[in-house]
Amino acid sequence: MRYSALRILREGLTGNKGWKPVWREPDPKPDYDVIIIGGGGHGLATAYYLAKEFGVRNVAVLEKGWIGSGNVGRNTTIIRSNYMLPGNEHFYEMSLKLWEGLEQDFNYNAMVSQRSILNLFHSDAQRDAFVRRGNAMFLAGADAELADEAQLRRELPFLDFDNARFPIKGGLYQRRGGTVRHDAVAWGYARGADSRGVDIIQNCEVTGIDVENGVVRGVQTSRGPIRARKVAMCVAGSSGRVAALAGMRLPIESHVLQAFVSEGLKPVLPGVITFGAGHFYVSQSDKGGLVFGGDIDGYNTYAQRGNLPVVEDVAEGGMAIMPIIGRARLLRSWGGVMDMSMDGSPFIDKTHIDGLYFNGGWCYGGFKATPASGYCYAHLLARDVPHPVATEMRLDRFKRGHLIDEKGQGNQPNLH
Amino acid sequence: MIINHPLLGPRDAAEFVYLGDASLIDRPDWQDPDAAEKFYEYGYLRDNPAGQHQELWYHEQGDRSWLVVTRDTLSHEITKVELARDVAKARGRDK
Amino acid sequence: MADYSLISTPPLAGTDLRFGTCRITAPADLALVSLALPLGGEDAAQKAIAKAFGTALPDIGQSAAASDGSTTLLRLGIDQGFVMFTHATPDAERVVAAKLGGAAYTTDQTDVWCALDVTGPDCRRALERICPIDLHPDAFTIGSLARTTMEHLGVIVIRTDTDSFRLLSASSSAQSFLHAVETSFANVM
Amino acid sequence: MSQINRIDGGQIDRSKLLSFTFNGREMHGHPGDTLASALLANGQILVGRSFKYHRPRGILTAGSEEPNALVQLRSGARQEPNTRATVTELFDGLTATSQNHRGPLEFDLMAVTDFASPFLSAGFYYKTFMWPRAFWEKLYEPAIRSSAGLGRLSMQDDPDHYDKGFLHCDLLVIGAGPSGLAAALTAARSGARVILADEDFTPGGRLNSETLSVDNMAGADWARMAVAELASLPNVRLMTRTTVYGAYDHGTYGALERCTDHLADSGGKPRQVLWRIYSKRAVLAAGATERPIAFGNNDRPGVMMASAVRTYVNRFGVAPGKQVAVFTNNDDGWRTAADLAARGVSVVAIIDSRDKPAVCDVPGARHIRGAAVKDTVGRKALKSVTLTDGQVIPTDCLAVSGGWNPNVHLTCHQRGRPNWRDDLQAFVPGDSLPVGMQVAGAANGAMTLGAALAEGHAQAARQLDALGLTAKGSAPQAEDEPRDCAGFWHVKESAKRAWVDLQNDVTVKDIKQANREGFRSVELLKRYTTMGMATDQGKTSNIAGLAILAEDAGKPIPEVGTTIFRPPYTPIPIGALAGRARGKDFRPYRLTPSHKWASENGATFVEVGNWLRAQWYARPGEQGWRDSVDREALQTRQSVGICDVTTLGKIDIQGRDAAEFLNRVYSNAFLKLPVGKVRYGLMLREDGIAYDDGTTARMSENHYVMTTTTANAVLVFRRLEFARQCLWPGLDVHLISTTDGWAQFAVAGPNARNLLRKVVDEAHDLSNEGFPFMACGEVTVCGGMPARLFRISFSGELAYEVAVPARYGNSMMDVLMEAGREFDAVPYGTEALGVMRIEKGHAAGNELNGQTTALNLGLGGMVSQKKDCIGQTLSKRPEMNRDDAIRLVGFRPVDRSKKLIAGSHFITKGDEAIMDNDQGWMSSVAYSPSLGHSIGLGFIKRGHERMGEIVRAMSPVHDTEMEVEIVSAHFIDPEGDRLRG
Repeated sequence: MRYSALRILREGLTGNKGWKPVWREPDPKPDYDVIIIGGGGHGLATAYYLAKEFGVRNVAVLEKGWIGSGNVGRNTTIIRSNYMLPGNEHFYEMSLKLWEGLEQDFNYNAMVSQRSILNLFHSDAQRDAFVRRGNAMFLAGADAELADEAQLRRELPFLDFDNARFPIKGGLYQRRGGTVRHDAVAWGYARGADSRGVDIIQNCEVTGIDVENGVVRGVQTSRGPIRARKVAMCVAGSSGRVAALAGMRLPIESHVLQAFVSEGLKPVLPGVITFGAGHFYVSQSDKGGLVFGGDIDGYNTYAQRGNLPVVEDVAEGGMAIMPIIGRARLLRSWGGVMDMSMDGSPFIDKTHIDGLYFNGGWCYGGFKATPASGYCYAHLLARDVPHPVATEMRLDRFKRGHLIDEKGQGNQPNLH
Repeated sequence: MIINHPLLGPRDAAEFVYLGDASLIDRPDWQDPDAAEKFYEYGYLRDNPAGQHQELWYHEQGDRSWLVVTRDTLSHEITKVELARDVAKARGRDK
Repeated sequence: MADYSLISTPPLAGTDLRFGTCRITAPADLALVSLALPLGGEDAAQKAIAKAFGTALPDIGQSAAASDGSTTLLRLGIDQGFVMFTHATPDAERVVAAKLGGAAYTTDQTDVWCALDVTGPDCRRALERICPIDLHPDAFTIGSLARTTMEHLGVIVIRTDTDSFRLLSASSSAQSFLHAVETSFANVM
Repeated sequence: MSQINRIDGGQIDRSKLLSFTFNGREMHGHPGDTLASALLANGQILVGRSFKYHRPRGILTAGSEEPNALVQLRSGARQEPNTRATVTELFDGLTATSQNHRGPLEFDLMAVTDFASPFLSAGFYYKTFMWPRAFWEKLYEPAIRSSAGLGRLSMQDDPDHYDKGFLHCDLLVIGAGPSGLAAALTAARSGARVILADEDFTPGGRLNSETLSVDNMAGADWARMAVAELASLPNVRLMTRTTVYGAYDHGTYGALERCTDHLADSGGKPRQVLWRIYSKRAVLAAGATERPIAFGNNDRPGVMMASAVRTYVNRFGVAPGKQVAVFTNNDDGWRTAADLAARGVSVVAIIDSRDKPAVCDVPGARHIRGAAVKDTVGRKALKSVTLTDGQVIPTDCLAVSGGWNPNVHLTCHQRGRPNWRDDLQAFVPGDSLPVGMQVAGAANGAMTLGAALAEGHAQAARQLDALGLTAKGSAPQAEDEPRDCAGFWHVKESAKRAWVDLQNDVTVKDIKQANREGFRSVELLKRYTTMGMATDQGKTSNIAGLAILAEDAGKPIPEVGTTIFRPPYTPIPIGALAGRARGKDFRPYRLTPSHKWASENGATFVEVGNWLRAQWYARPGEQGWRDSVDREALQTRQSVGICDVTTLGKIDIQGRDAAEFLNRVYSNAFLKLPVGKVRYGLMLREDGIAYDDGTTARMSENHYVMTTTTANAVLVFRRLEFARQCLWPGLDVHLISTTDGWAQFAVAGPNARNLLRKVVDEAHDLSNEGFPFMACGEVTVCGGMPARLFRISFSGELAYEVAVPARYGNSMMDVLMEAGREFDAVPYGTEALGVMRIEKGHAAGNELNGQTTALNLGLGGMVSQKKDCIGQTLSKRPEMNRDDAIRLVGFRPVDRSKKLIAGSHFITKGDEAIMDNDQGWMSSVAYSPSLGHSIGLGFIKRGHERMGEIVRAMSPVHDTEMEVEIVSAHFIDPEGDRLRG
């Protein structure tokens, strides 16, 4: 069923009774060409691109709960490609370009809204680092704009310019950055994959990975065994648990990132704003809620919840940068489990087991990567070679000493 | 979270700084023939269990002791708190 | 050589604030010297300390007055304590080192810290606004101490009497520290 | 008398009249009123508009679960959007306005959306607004955004201030209703330290709204007595206006106390206090929330919760209607009818969905059995209801009771899931409660007063037992009222839209459509329809919504499950969560010892971490900062300059094994550093990346003083403690920070020795032989003042650092300047310091950025291969030692008049300017007054082999590029003659 204004009109006039399921609810078949473990944004995107771009349609996406129940359903919806290092920037810029055409591509309005992202800086050293970053973005074909304090005063008069502990000296914009209605991304990809023959199987937990003589044969699930030529892990947040089924230790720790939304307000913020001297970033959803967050809690956890110190730290950052939000109320807080990798950058790679693939380590930045991650993972699964923009996202890079460490924090995941 | 410090009693985890898996105590020998591999595993690979986890916390806003905390990463329940120096010594790091 | 002389200007000198029946003052000429117990030499150090001050280095989280009452020993960690006494000249470390004869490592901490004495019946109600430690008299008896954090500042809090506390914090952030303590009293009084 | 709906009775103080305005209309109420009760008293039925369809909305509830009656409270900078009228205490002078409408509340222009509702069904926006692509951001989205949202921020800084605090207790009792009061009394009488917190301004919970008796007294009187007893006990802290909003790990709870919100003026005190409560045990006695029933046009103003109607009548002395009808599926709804009748309010009918006899006798009311309301009439105020059998009943207030949902929220904050109880037709707390928590009363499914009181007592006794205390006293006594309830969620006969989420306009049809489209998990339902995502977090809608989903999907309710309950229980102002940390108080300031001197001598300060440092010292006549900085750098190189360098971290290291320890934490050798000498040291992270650099001085055999960079002082200390305690606990080494203890000054320049000669006491030999480069020692200055002297140089000049106890630091700055007068000594700030270090090619924060190795920095030789040190092994990994690795070198513009830009990227001449050809970047730049042009440090591939090459330095963010020449990073005195002189 193609979605359009006309379709809405027709359905509206007939009591909205003609809408069809957005995806089927098939039972698992005995075997597939590719099994994707994880029905989150990345897994569904992988299935979508496998079917659409690489002609691989005998695919199952196995989801333990409901689709989109992982981090695609609990992030702060930001998209951007303001990275600096070659191993990252091409990839994220490809992702941003895919976002820009996504809705027409999969005929679903995910509300891709390029209302800009701004990273504030507060010292000369931070400015220098942002200039370096902005220039790297340009060299990779992305957009960047350096704004001085005077420009920001004009554009964002509500920031605390005059009484701030760490004065705002300027910022780096990426005007093409912005936000996307996160759940809709999962639904749009699911719909697109399903319509191309992919089986999306919810409430199907993978409990084992079958390996014979170093070759993957399929998976054991809560709905019985399923055979497959290739098995693709795509479970960021639970990577440690799923990889353990194949006996793998990963350069990843699981951490919780809390996120927050305020009550609905009439428009306050034009785009995404990130506070460089505190731990705070914020945007406003189309519904009017201020969506904000900060640092991860910082300790290993698989519990999708955090603790008070970080809640307060984030609010402090918010009040320090924009004291107009003092009387806005926090409505809801939640936590998502992050695959925090050892250099803050992800993995899209084969494993030491033939036919078993790994996609994870997205830290708190996986949402914006969804289209490119799906595309590149599909490329790897279909052709067994990495996509040109994802050649560095290898599991063995630490052994080789090739780090993709944007923040320069080293092998301590909770600092990335 | 509350960490029941073995010397000071219960303290808010906000007083502490977290480092990571207590395997970081087991720094390999630089002269081991497999030193490169062992340091790579030491530095980069983690069990990252969903369950009992031994981990290092530093009481920075307190007595400056490093602790090994045994905590469940699913429930956050803490079952044991030890001084890291005692753990390190017990693991033979007395040199 | 020209005659130059240096004038002492400790950061909180002269502080004397009143909030109802409560008072915030900065003790004058407070000297602090840290003690570190040598590994393997803990017993010898303890003996030397007991001999020098007439009292043993107390348990962690406790303070003890020296036999002559002029000095207080604070036990901050497993191998660390502070000697706190009134002493105007900048040689406190030498004074303590001389008493211990090398049995413990000593470091002058006088200028690392600034101090505030807070007294009065509403002290606890005010400190409740910044101090995460339970200062209930049953939980934090006279002589108890704790090193913790208040308003992003490291602080050592010592109960000196039923309604009296001494607070030590880093000297460089003395003004922010005073502001934090003062605001707490202003907010509850 | 404007309070047309005021009746006798209630807990309001009629002796005082309070004035307030709603949408500019002046009204009156009394102390004890909420804004909602006062609005009702004044006959204001229409109070707001819904989110999506802008439907007229009236007051639904009398508590914090209110979805409809949201107002903008106060005005000016204190304007507070989305404020629930139902929990806003009335004060004299209160102003409130309705929100989310264009034009007057009564004639909202946006109400046209209601007519388009067939086309705005669940998820309609995902299916359209896609063409043409550019229209989304330019047209559709702005339109959606401006009509979305509810209230408005003032866009001014919040003028109020907030505080935080920490509380400790044996037992935290959450909720001061009957079970909470019973629990608190039992615990308090037993000597436990008790905190009793309640969100209301009058403790008592439902006792204040009911006509039930406890211990043979009126319930409200009993509550007052209990509160008085608790207030008299020293071991009890009674906190009203305090919402415990979140249950966190290990017995930690978040609570918000509203201190001055009920006052016209805060009197300068904090508006609210955010408490972190550390409890050994907790009893959750949060009560229950009555739920509506969905039927056609059930959203009209005048349709209210039955319990709320009872509250307004009993507690506030307000009759929400003149001819009230009751629609119920349970016995409790009958009490509303009975109470109203007893107070003389006319009850026209009791419509009970169950076909069972009357629960009690209600004079004047028709009992209509086995029927339901299927539609209502009255756009801005209810006029009549239509029943399933077609009969129309005129009424201006329909009291609806769909049963009660226990407030299980806090039991689920740690991911516990509630259990379904068929007998209650409700979810009750599950088996996995937060550690230390027990639940009592209605929150636990004890739905009658007698049971709630008994359970409050029993749960307190259980917790006391766990605390090692013995419970004293017995449970207060009350009768158990009838409480039968049917599972009846919506009226199937309704053809009209039936609302489930009143604020977000989610109807039964939307839920059915979501199910049809495959959004069958309750979480997907929520996300697709937005049910339960409004400001009330679905307190009145979620359970009904999932029950309807279950019915539509043919599943039992427990199989559908609930969405996740997340903190906060009720919304918390962001200002309160931040507390005092805003503006200048966001983080503490650290001041250098010479701060006062600097501020009196023209310094401009800069934030360096938490430190404020002098950036430069302007002199009269200087046109800009460059004038000052150039002068300071030049004068230092020509004569002598003085800089407060106290901010560098100082760590006192003592112990028999201190040398061995240093040898393991620094990459270069430290075992053989003689006493009286300083050595430059490089520290790596264990992953082989350069971490920090500084100097360490050996003061005596077992005593070292280490300096770190300002930025890393705390981090290096932490890492050293890790090495000491976790890696090598067998070493005798002790660490203590002395950063703040010593005021340390760099005295640099050809006249540095001459200047210091005047300050350092004569006994000390400062000659080049007596105190050579890299010497250190304890000295005295100014006639006996103990000091430390280090002959180290960051500027590349003959230089010393001299340290005195910090309390003498301000005076020391004075003395040094006075002694330097004959040399025209200058104080210099961080800018000149930076200029001089770039001139000397020293790496600083921009180079030690956590991404660079010793090799990259040109310090590869400092990583000893003869010993172990932190980072040694991993620094040898192949890709960190590539031939084409970046190297730190110097740069100068080919056109010397040009200004280099830090952050520029290098492209080899002739190559296309794309990332694949990126050769490196410029890390630091400065104008060198000594050289008369701009200079820079930067990393470029194989830089050390490319001296003299000209490359492009590109800064597209500045829309500029220039040619630069690769040169040695040592711009000045490359041989280092000056610093050894």
